[in-house]
Amino acid sequence: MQVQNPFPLSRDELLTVYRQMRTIREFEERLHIDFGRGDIPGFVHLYAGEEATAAGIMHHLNDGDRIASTHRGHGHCIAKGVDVVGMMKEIYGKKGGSCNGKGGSMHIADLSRGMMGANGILGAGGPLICGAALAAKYRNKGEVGICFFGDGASNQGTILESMNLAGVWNLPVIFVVENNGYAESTSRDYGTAVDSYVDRAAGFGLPGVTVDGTDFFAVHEAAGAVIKRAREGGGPSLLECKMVRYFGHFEGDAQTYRAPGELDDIRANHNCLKILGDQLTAAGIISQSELTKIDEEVMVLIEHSVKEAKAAPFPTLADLTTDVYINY
Amino acid sequence: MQVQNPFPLSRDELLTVYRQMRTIREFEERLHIDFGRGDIPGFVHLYAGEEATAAGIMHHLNDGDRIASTHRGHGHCIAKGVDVVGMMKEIYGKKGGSCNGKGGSMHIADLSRGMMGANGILGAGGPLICGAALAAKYRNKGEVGICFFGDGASNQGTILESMNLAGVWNLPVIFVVENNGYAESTSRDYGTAVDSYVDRAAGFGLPGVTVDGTDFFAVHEAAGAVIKRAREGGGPSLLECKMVRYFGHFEGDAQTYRAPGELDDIRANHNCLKILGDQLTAAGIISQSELTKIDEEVMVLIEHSVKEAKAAPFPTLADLTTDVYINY
Amino acid sequence: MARKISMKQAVNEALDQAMAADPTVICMGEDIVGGAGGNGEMDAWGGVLGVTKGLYAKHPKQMMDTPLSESAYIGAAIGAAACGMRPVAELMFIDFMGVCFDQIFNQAAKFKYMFGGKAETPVVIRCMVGAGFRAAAQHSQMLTPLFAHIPGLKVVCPSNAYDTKGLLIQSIRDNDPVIFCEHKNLYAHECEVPEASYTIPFGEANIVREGKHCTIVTYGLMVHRSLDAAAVLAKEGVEVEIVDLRTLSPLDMDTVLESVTKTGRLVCVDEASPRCNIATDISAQVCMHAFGALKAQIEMVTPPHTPVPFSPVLEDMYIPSAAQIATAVRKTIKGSK
Amino acid sequence: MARKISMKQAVNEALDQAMAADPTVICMGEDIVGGAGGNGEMDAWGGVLGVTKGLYAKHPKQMMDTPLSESAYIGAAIGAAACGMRPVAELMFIDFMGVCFDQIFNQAAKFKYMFGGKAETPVVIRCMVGAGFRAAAQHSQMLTPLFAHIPGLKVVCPSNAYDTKGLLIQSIRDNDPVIFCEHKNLYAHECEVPEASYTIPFGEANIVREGKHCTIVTYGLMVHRSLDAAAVLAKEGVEVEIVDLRTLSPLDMDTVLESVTKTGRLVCVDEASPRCNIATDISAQVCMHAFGALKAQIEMVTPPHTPVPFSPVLEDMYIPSAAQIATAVRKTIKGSK
Ligand SMILES: Cc1ncc(C[n+]2csc(CCOP(=O)(O)OP(=O)(O)O)c2C)c(N)n1
Ligand SMILES: Cc1ncc(C[n+]2csc(CCOP(=O)(O)OP(=O)(O)O)c2C)c(N)n1
Ligand SMILES: [Mg+2]
Ligand SMILES: [Mg+2]
Repeated sequence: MQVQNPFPLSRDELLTVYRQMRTIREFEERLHIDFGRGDIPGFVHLYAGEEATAAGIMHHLNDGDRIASTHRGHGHCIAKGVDVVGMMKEIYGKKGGSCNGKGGSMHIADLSRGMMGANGILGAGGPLICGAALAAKYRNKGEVGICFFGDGASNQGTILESMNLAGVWNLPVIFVVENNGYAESTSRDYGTAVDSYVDRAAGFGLPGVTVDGTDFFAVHEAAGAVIKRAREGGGPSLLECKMVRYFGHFEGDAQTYRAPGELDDIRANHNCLKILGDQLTAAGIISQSELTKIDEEVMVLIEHSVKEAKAAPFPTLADLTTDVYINY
Repeated sequence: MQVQNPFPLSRDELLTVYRQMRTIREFEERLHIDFGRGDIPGFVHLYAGEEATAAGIMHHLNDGDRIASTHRGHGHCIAKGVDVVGMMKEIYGKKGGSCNGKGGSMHIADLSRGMMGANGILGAGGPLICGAALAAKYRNKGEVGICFFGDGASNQGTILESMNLAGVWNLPVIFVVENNGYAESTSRDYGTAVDSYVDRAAGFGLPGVTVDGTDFFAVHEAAGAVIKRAREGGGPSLLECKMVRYFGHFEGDAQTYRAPGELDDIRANHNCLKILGDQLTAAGIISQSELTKIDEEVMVLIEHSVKEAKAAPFPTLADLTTDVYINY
Repeated sequence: MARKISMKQAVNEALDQAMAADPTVICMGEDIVGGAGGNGEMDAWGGVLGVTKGLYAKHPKQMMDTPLSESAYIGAAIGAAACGMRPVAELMFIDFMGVCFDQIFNQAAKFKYMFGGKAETPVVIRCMVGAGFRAAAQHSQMLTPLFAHIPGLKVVCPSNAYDTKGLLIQSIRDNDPVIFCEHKNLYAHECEVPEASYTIPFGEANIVREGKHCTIVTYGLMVHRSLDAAAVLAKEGVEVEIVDLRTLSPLDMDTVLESVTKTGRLVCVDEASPRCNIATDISAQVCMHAFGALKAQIEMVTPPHTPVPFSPVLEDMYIPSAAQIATAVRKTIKGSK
Repeated sequence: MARKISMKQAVNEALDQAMAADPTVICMGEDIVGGAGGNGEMDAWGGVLGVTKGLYAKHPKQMMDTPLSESAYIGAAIGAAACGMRPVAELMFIDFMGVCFDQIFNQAAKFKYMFGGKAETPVVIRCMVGAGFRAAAQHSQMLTPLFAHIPGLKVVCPSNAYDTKGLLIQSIRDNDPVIFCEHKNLYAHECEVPEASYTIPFGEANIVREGKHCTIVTYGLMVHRSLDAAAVLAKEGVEVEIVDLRTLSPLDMDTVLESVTKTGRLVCVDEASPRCNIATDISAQVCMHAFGALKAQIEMVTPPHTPVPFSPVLEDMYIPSAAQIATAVRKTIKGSK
């Protein structure tokens, strides 16, 4: 018996999306473990819990569409098609990593996939994506730019100025607020003086919409509309995705600022992967065993990436002083 | 026969306000002439045409209330009680000027009068006034801070961040947009992506109100309400004053970006001094001859200030290296 | 004074004592308390590395968390300073100066001069500096030269817990704007520190090791690398004198010149990028004012002219090492006029 | 090439020719066109001092006015550069760098390195520098050292119209981020400039006067003050060699070292504040790499460690004068080992 697909994506696409979200999840869960073991140097900010937003938006994009990411960039990278093994090598500081070990977790980029870089400076992606969108306007092929930023970063002057600039120049940019309720340990409600990001957007003449960022289909639909609008010359808009973060702000954060039980509730009731899996199986178009098979394949991929990362050589003295300039 | 005073200010206060506005006007008209003669060095931005806003707001303030001003600061200074002779000397770069000749037109300050400085950096006053207001909160005497900025500067990150900060800390700050329609030669409508500053304010959770900045009584009333609110702990708000600028962006600007006839219309129909004078005489509480007498006295004061400024000595080599640090 | 505490604790204690002594001292920064607006613990963080932990409990009115808007709150600290407060604002990493530099260098630094002397801006801006934390290009910079360049600013960069406490209390009492640089790789470093409040004056360098063959001028973490180098050199019979500048603006050139006059040789060690840095500054001033005393070329030891790399192996090569410093000393000792 | 044009015209012509040659070259800045959104003339300003006047008429699609948001549009220029354009963004006065420095030093400058070599950011940031315009403390700074300090940036500061045109076209064609500094007090200065497009390579200093007794190393307006000093000194029998650096990063140390090796004496002249500036940089490098050639101390001539004062009399005392330069030369000539 043929089951009707109630979703706006084909069965294959749905499997791909699920795989992508699971890949992000496993990538992050694994980093969490390996960081705890002391294998991983530096500051590491994990995207686990927020996968539906990256996947829901990136499903609409091609390599010619640019994204500017944040300090919490692994999910954006994977959803934008950056090679997972290269990423893992990068996080381990190895040669052959996405940035040859020079950037690390906070600076993974792949311009060939339209990924303009994770960024260690809050809000810095706002101006940069305006530039990408301006270039797109000159090329006139309907490409768009997406600027990701957190609820905390929403109060950086760069983001605010960029919303105005995007309006003034009518740029094909989507400002995506990833509202996970916290900036480090500080509640969103403390740091942001306005309740609704839709009002914030209106202050710059931008249409805004809020969605449940843990619901892939909600994000996918809302993003589809604003991206279509931007591609057609309708200009910038803002998309707020309400979401949850599974791990601490960075690895090592004990999260004592959360209410008792908050994390348990998040993992039990706001697990975007489980939500998607349930939606797919409930509709009867994908079976649990198919999902489990994907889960297993992803585990293999992540295990492989860690092995590769550990085996890869470190950069050498010769690498220290290259890549500063194109010529000098 | 006793005439009823229909205004919220006493007759004496009204005379003082008129004198203040006339002083600003004559100060600026005179600078315009003297700049044309080559007497005055540097960049000079004149406030003529915008007097009602400075006067309408400053009438509510005491020395303990702080203002942060702009590059176009002469009017704010005079309305806040800064000595006119000291100002003129400063603009001439002379010893005994408000800043002993070290600051010039763009940096006149008098902290003893709560005037925290004209500022050569657009938007820089936003953060500074938040600090002044924070200090006021600690002192707990009901003092407020006023941040002046232009329609152009309204798009600086510093101003935008400050609106949010003022909201987060519930600071007694009024953000005053002096909307004269232009930033240098660029129309407000080009540079600011939102139509209404009330919407802009709402984007930061701030109440906002727009008034005719050329009508002293309109400004006075609106400012009174938001200042009272701030004094009583009600927090920040935004006040947009729509106004006109008589002279070029700075002296030397030919204003070819204006529509033909625009300036004539401004001077004929949007002259805030004439509007105030007409309101006062029409109400019958002050006669035209009284106003004319004030006009004449102001002329004498300005003439005097110019004479003093020209006669004052220049600073000397010894002054060059003082006042950098308190001790070093 | 047998008590040893870490540099991290020294910062905490200095802030604690300064706030206790003066209610106009207020601290502000991102998550310097932590947990604001939430339903969990307050004081949940005490700063990103826990440096200010516990201060909120003692001084709840003087500890303020901020939105993530450095321009606004650093500028607010400056504005409050001009209105009678003594704010200590934390710029988490000095690398973030790019989003708020105007308030520091065009406002705070210039008020007094622009206003003809009629302003005081007693603000302190605390920030973490330096490499070695595997924090990559945007969280590992030294950047002290950018601030030392600016007239009107004072710049402090201590190398140990004792200096940290005394210099931070002095910074807070000082009436000029101060950039207070804390090396994140020295936070754990311990030494003896008096419990009572004390100050160390600005512009007084510290000779941390006496010697007669060569002077090393440095500051911050590089003091320790230089000491390591000196220990190696001593075995070769080379006695190095090490000057820890402590404050980079004002600068104690008297001590530097005196030492170079004695030793005749100079190595300047700076963790900042090589161009227009503190090392070039000291070299140039010595070459101008004590040229006659120089027996050989002045050597500089700095990182290469590159951003700070992430990979631990690269970062370790990036940061000047004791070996590089020792090599530089040997070079100038071999050198002659 | 008998045609003389001003430095202002040279900038205009370079932009004109670069835009004509390459449609990916776009210019953006505040009022660089002027009149946008209004009912009067378009192209009403052509920049605050009229430097870009007329370019809009010729290249309407390549000339963009911006809101007053330096972070946003300078950053947009950088982002566009990373996506295939060659933007030339105008930061009206270099003094405004404080509101947008992050985009320049943490983004543009570091992309290539942080991303492991896989990025190009061919952006040019044009800005006015320098004192003498009676524009006071926030519109008169040099600030070149702050940019030269940063690995990943190139910094150019021409002293005449010929160099301006060639270096600006080179800056636009260059694939790294370039800070292009135009001295506002040189805009009116004229010299012979070819009409056709040409480039001057980076890292090649120019010997603007040959001499054998002392080398002066400088750039920008100070080249002219140094020439004036040289003319006075020549009457005293002192022949000065003047090296105009032209690009501050990269730096042509070969030419500097060669000249100092020949003359044995060095004066560094810099209009930037004295601490950690270009003068200290050159002095230190010479003292390290050509110590043996030095016959006397290196002198530096800079303004005092103060903000730029407004009053014309003070500002004139602030800016290094030909007399001060001549005095410095005489001092080093009298000096000895
Ligand atoms: C300009 C700047 N200020 C401060 C920081 C330090 N910092 C890094 S992440 C972070 C919190 C960000 O919160 P949010 O924007 O909500 O993103 P989330 O971490 O929740 O994804 C802070 C304060 C920074 N990296 N850059
Ligand atoms: C950060 C910064 N950018 C640019 C400038 C140059 N500038 C000075 S005034 C001005 C226009 C300001 O327009 P607006 O804010 O509307 O004030 P108005 O001049 O109309 O009073 C500009 C661009 C500056 N001083 N500071
Ligand atoms: Mg968040
Ligand atoms: Mg305006």
